[in-house]
Amino acid sequence: MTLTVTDLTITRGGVPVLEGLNFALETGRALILRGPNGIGKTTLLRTLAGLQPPLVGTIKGAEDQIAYASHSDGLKPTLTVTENLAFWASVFGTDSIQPALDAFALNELADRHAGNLSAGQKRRLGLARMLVTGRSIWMLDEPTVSLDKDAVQMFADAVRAHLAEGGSALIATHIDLGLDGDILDVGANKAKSGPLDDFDGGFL
Amino acid sequence: MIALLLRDLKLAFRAGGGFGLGLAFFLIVTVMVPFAVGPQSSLLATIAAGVLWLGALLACLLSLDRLLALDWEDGSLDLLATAPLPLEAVVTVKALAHWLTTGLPLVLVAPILGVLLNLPAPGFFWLVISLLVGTPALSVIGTFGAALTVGLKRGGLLLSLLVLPLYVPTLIFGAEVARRGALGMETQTPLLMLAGITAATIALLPFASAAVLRINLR
Amino acid sequence: MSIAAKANALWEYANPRKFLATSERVLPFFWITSMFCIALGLVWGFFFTPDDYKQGSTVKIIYLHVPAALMAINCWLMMLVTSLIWLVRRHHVSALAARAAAPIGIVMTLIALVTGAIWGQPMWGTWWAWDPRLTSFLILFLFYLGYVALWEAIEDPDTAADLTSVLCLVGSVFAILSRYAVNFWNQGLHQGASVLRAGAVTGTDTEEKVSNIFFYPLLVCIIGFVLLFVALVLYRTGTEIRARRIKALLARERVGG
Amino acid sequence: MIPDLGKYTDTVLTSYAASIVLLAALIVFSVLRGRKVRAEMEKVEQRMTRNG
Repeated sequence: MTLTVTDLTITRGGVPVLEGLNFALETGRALILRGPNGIGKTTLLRTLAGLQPPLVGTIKGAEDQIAYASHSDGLKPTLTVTENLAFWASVFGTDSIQPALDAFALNELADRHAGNLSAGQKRRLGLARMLVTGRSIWMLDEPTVSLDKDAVQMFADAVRAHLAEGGSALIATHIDLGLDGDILDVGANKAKSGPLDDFDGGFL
Repeated sequence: MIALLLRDLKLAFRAGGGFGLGLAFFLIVTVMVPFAVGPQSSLLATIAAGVLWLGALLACLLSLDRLLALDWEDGSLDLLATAPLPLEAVVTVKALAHWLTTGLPLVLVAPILGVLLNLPAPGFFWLVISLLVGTPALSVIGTFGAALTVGLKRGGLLLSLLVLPLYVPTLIFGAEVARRGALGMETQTPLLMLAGITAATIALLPFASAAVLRINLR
Repeated sequence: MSIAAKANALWEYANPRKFLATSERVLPFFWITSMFCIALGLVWGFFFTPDDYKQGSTVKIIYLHVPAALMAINCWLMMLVTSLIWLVRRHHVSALAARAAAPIGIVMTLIALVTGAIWGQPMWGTWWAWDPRLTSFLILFLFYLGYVALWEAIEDPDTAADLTSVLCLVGSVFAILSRYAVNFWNQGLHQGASVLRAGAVTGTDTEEKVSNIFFYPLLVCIIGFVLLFVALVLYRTGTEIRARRIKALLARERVGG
Repeated sequence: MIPDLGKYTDTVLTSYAASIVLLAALIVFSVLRGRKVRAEMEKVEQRMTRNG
């Protein structure tokens, strides 16, 4: 399934931040999202994931296809690693969590409570969640924060395997993951504001 | 849906999950009442039904700010919103879990506290019935309030301010059933009204809660 | 002009700039007529109406109590309508009008409650009785407080507009429910002759008809309160529009437009 | 000047006083805030026009 974005303008707190976005994400491809801090990368990912409506423009092929990983991992500290993963697996209607445990080397930690994990281990668990969703388009927001070198490698391998299976990924990151992917720099799409005396509609 | 319910129950029972806090609060409030109004058993018998209803309502209210706020803080709500589960189902399950961990235990211990307050014998049956029928409405309305205030820091006080007026009809009819039952009067009308409110809130309010949650997630 | 065209013309006032220009033009009219009507009605009622045979001179309180009570309810209805318009058509002015109206509703409810309590003191021998109507107004007061508190608590203006609109809709349903519940709970010990002849005024109670001597000044007062309400809503909505624009401009400055 | 209100003088006069004070307070606060916000908007608009 190809994700197609046409003439998209997105807002944060009612103010347009990015405009005129056009791109397509084909199956088997990765797209690396670049741009300075605060430009609206997170907002773009949230808009594509369907958490907020775009101001103008269309998003095609995203419905029920996206697995979204934000800055926070949505883990419950009093549940074990297995329980956390199994919960998300059953919410998304998939059954096996073993591949996810393998891919992120979580087998030894399987019975530990998520609250007792280190920051990097939690992040690995959060990323393992992407595998159990069974969704084809991954959207990751700064996925490598607090990961060490080995873990980054694990993550890159997982993405590569996902792409090989016909999935696709949109990743906002500043690290070179060594992926065969295109780069989308949104810096050029910074929204230009209209004239000051435009008093209508959105107050801007 | 069942997975979500099981997870919420599991979280409530594990350490720090807050199960039992509502119960303890209910117990303490009820025990404090005689200290405030005096120990005459006739007076206590008159107000017992109302005090127990009010105590149960406050105990419900107390646990509302954890209902969605925890899932909001750790990002689980974002993920649930992108999951195949509709948000209407999510808030319904959340309300059900809240009722199972807060409302139902209150219903079960209310008769014991009724003994402490000298509740007249015929009142016990109607107290349990009215709480059993009424507390689900409290959980569902409370979920709506929690969804409204989920994005706010220190939203707890505001949550109470918003939810308490919405609790008025439930409290009036619920306490009326228990009070009339204790006096041996006819209880059918208020009980029907109470059941009507509960049924209508369960059927309709999750849509409002889900809509409000979507707005907050934006 | 056809009806559809007229309806379209009405929506033009949803444009903030047009709303400001128009409201500025008509506001003096509303201020002056409302002040005139209230002054006329109160002076007429206070100085030139006889005492009631049963309630003595306290009947003069009716000229404040009834209009305030009517406006307290009408204000909530207006907020309900503007909230719906915001949710359906996304006109900012509509949401801001609801926000602007809420404090007016609070003051009107407060006037109705305070005059009711002061009136109740000699009539019932107590400042406060849990009379169904008084109780309903107290609950309405709580709803207003919650509504305003929610507006104040939320940072993002559009989110605040959405959430308060939904609260207004849900609150309306529960307010009506509360009204019935309260009626059931205390079957009106004090209804009828002693307090609320408002029912008589609006014609629901033919036996207790308030005689014309009291009715005409009351009508003038009601008209005055309605006009004052309109003036206040227009003025305060203008304020809210400007405040919203300040917020938008500052947000834009931060983004670096 | 004031008509004879009999034994209810206090009641009636307090009602009128309380209501009129409340209404006046509402109007005064509305107008004060209105003026403040209007002035502030003009200030911000001017500043932003100057800075482009």
